[in-house]
Amino acid sequence: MSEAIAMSFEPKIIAYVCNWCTYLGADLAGTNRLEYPPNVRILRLPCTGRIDFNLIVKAFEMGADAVLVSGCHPGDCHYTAGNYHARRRWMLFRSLLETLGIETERVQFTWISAAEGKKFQQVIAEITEKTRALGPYTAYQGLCVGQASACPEATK
Amino acid sequence: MTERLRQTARRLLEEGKVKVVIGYGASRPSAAAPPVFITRPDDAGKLEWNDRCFANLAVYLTRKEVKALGKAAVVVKGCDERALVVLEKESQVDRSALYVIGMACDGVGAPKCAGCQVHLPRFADEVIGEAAPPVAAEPGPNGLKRLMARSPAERWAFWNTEFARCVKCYACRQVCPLCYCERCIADKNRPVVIDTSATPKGNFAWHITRAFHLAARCIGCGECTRACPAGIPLGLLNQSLAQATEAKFGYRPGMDPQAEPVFGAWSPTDKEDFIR
Amino acid sequence: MELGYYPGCALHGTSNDYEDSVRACLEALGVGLKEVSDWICCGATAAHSINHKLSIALPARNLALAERDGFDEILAPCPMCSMELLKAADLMKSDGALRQEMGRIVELNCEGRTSVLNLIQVFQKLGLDRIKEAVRRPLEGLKAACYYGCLLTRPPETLRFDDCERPSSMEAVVAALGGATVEWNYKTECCGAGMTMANEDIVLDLSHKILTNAAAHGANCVVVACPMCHVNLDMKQADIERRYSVRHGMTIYYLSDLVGRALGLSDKALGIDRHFVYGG
Amino acid sequence: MARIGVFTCWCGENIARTVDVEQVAAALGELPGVHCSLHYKYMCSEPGQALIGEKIKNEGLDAVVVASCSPHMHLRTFRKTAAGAGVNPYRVEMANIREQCSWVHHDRATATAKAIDLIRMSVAKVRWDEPLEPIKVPVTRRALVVGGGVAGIQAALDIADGGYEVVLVERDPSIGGKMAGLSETFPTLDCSQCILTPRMVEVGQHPRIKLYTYSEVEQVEGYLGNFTITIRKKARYVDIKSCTGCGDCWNSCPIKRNPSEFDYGMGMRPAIYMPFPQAVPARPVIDKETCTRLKKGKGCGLCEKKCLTHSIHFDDQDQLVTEKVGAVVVATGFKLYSIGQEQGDSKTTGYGEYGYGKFKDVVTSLQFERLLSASGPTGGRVVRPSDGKEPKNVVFLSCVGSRDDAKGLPYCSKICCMYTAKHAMLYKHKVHDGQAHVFYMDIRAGGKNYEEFVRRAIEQDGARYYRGRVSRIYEENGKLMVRGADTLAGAPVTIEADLVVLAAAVVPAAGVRDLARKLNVGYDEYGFLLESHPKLRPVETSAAGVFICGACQAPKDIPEAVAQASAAAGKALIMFGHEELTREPEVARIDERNCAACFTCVRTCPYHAIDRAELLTPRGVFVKRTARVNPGLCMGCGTCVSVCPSKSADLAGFTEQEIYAEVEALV
Repeated sequence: MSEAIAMSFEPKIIAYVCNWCTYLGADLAGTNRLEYPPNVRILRLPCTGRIDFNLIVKAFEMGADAVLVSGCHPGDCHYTAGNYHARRRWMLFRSLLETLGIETERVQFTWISAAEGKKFQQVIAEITEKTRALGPYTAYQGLCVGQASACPEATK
Repeated sequence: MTERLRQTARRLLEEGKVKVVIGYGASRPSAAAPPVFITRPDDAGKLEWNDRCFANLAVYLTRKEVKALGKAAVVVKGCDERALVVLEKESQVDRSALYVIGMACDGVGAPKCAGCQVHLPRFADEVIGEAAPPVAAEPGPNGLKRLMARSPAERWAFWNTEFARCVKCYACRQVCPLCYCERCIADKNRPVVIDTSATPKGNFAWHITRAFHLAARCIGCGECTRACPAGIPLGLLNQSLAQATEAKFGYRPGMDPQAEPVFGAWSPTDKEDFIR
Repeated sequence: MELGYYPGCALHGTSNDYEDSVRACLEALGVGLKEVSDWICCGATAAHSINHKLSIALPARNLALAERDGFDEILAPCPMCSMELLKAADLMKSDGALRQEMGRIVELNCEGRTSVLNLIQVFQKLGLDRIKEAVRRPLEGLKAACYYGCLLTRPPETLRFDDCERPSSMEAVVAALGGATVEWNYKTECCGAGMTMANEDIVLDLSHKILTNAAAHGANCVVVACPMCHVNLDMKQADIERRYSVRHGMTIYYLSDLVGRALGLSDKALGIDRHFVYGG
Repeated sequence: MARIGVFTCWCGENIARTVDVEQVAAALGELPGVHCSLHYKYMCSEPGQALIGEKIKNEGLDAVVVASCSPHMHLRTFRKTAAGAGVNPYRVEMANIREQCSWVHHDRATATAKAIDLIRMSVAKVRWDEPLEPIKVPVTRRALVVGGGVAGIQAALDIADGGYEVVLVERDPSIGGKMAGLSETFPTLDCSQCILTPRMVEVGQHPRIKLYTYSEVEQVEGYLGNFTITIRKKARYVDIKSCTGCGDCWNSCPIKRNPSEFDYGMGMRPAIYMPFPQAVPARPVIDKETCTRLKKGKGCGLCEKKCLTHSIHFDDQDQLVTEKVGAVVVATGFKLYSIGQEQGDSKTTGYGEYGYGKFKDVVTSLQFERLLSASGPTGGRVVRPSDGKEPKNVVFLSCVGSRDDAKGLPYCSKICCMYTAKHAMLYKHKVHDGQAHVFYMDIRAGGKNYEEFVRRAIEQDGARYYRGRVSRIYEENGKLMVRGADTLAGAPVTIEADLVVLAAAVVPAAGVRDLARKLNVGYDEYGFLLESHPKLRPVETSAAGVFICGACQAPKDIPEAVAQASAAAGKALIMFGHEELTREPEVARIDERNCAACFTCVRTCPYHAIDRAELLTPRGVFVKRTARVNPGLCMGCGTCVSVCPSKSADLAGFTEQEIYAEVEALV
């Protein structure tokens, strides 16, 4: 990854976040005007429990260079146990990704509470720089050249 | 043992205890024994038992057509029986409405018996044959260890070449006793979660989903690997997940009927080091 | 049996009677004491009131010396010394960075493996029934008020010895010697400790209360296991009696004195004759 | 094809300063399905909302995307606006281009590009948003009140006076709780029995209050508006309908010497007893631990012989009764921190050094209340439990267990300073030549007339206050030597006391954690129940339809407990004001034809909202087994959707189709 490309490459990162903690943490970063790189697109879901492993695969299929999955700290879940279920899922899913040779550094899991605006800013800055260093995820995107979209009617 | 199996089958059918006995039939010397569904007592003679009885007959118990035949008896080896334990835990099989004929198995050959842990069925209604001397579970060519020794990029390349041969025939799904969904997620189109075409993208999506749907469930009976016409070592994915499940949750699917399944339950003390 | 021995400044100084008593009674029980070679001051209040690091380095060096001498157990009869040594030992075991730093300062490596015993623990280690058998002159007529003072059982999380509010380990020893003990309320009250020189009035007031309460509960002597308590209760007793115009006449024994007497040793050997209040 | 309207807001210049709103509106206008895309300075203002309404009507829109601030701010507002103009409120989405875009990115070009991306995501989602109708849930207009203390009584009376039936469940043989045991109450010194007993009688006689005493909540099923409560009526061995409360039984009972729970051991009671004279119901109960007949199964039975109305039945058994209610008010109150060594399940080490339990004359504040109380075991005479003499010096210790991180609990129990001052005052009124000594850290007297009350105790009644803690209490020739410090005088102080009263910390009542688990209500590390918002929703909980009031939520005095009780009653009455309750429709649902009935979702659901069910043909013929969501219970977390292998489960508002559309929009 030559230096020049690395500098001009703007990684595309999708963030699946839970509505009650991390989304509010992101809002708090906003109200405190904590600037962070614009490479992340946040997708709001009711709970980390709702974040399905297929969504992570679909994100890479759609050309994401990294995926962030974030929600309430264990014990804080608005629905008592969503994040606990999710944690179990990721513990096993991550070992499947490793077996397949998918770059697990491009999938990041964090807990960010509604009060951690600062942490949200740091996580976004970190994941952007790390992904910029990793470069575009051409390996996975190579699989998907010219494929039909998941929702036929959603013509571009 | 074959003779005793036939007598048992005839007795069960004559006494009307079961409506059908699911067992193995005759086959050419090198071919795998096909499944047979005996409904008349005097057909019991068609049942066979030899070292070509690879198939995991538990897969037929969840099929509508077999259920329509009424109460069934099924011939199981030790490894097949673990599938019954998982199926019962997932409410697919009512153990009280099933007569299990356990066969003392001394192995039907690698790769299926490579890591065999259960030679003698433990929960069968009747066991035919004595406890065979434990087959030396020789570790066999541990593909997974060799695969994991390689670098991620090499592994990625390995699976790219393997999945390139996948034609999406879904044999791996049809032969798996634990894949019993009416309409599989692969057949959904609003939205299309898994691209249906046999392209690299579609194949990766399908095999990731198939492997993860069996996470903490797969009992390692090896049928998927055996059934894949393209010879893709699918079992490696399930094996790596099985190892991870045991390492992280100390759970081995299908071994203990009382143990609580991994997914669906949670614990505040699950240990992990990658979530910051 | 051979035991490492850390006398501390008191036992080689103003309270050498305590050392004689400890050596004599342990010798009679077949326990040899071997001083930790080249031991230094444990720091006591002087150190930990001005510099935390100093108050660890001093005992750490003593522990390192004990380790070098190969003792895995040492007796420190003075409660202040045993408390400082135990505190340092805990820190050496738990705080790696501190261990390295102390190693550099005292130029000796100290892992804090040595366990530090006070006098009562040594008797418990020998076994009270063994001591009971060795008794030749049971202490009839003795009605002792066992006085623990402030440091023998505190701070509880470091000492981990007896119940810091209502201790009873000395009573058990005295009972094994055939003596009687009284239930009284000033077991763990302060005697004025280091104020002996700095502010005598406090010592006189507090020690007076202790002696009064002991007498009120029918004690005919007070038993201690700490050189400083002995100094305040014994040496200062005359001043107390003058100040409060009262007659205490309370004999103050070290626990080792009573053990020695019960084993038949003479008062001279035990250094009892050198006490200020000594009825003979 | 959807007819979508995109409305981009300037938010004054919060958005417009870094996001080119014209370019955004223009770009969005070209998206297929977007029929109108405009921008306006203040979308959430009156004219802004009117603009949306007008565009919906003129352009015939059926879906709306508002690109402005966070949905947590105005999603509800814009959904109401759209609904007003005929668009289903759940086909309204918001793109957060302020907090998550204009406020955090300052480069105009990238901020504008990101804003467009975010709005394209919302448009893709809204295109697939299904119209949803709020879920209607019938309401059983009856309330359950757990706990018959002053808070429970107040809540029950308010709801009953509001015209609805109340089921009041009290664990002890009589209602009245801790307040019934008090002497007089601060700051007005009016006698607690005089102000509480009439309310207790009112509860006993209220036509719409069904009173279950000596009973506990065994099980709770159901959900908001439709709870099924199983109540265990403990065997009382006395038929309270036929019994007249004449007292022949408890006067004749030979087993006299049992420590009375109501008097906290200060007085004794027979095996068959009525807790206190003003009890409601004024009926006795037999204690099966001490009654020889019940212990041995035969013998004695004197009370049965004496009873003219034959109301005593030794063969009485616990009974399980079910009640259907729509709302639950928890008012289980408090108990005192146990000062001795054993601390039950908490990890504190107690206060052995105060000698509580070892010295008879060291008592807790509630025990002292019984000594002060006219209906108490000593008829209101303050005496030493050891020798019955009148104490001339009484020492009161504040903060025993409270505000103590090392050995006790870190929080302040709020009411002890006030009742300690009251104790000192009442003691002086009863023992004129007596002297009260109080050890305190800080006086907390923040209520109405509270500070004046404490000043009176000090200035008029001569209570001596020492600012410091007590280190040890020991007994010396019949006297209790209390050794403490007087930090203001800078000297240690020792008081020869005849009696010592410990103001122990307030902790939740025993068993509240089990009750909380049954009701799906959270609780903190001490067992106090968790309100859903400390300031804005103090009497509501995370479990819809379950309210809390009184000391079960946190230590508080009678005025606050009563005020919270009325607040909780108010919340219940709001619920009962509607025929039906509406719930957010964003709940899960299961395609029952496709469900493989593996029931992993049933195990996963934290709210037990998914049951095992059977799919039947319209004529009731069994087709297959399936999982089924109870829309009343489902809170919409969606965990079931991701654990469902065949994706038969889906979550309205965040369906698979909607979410994948959003991801797709990001190519």
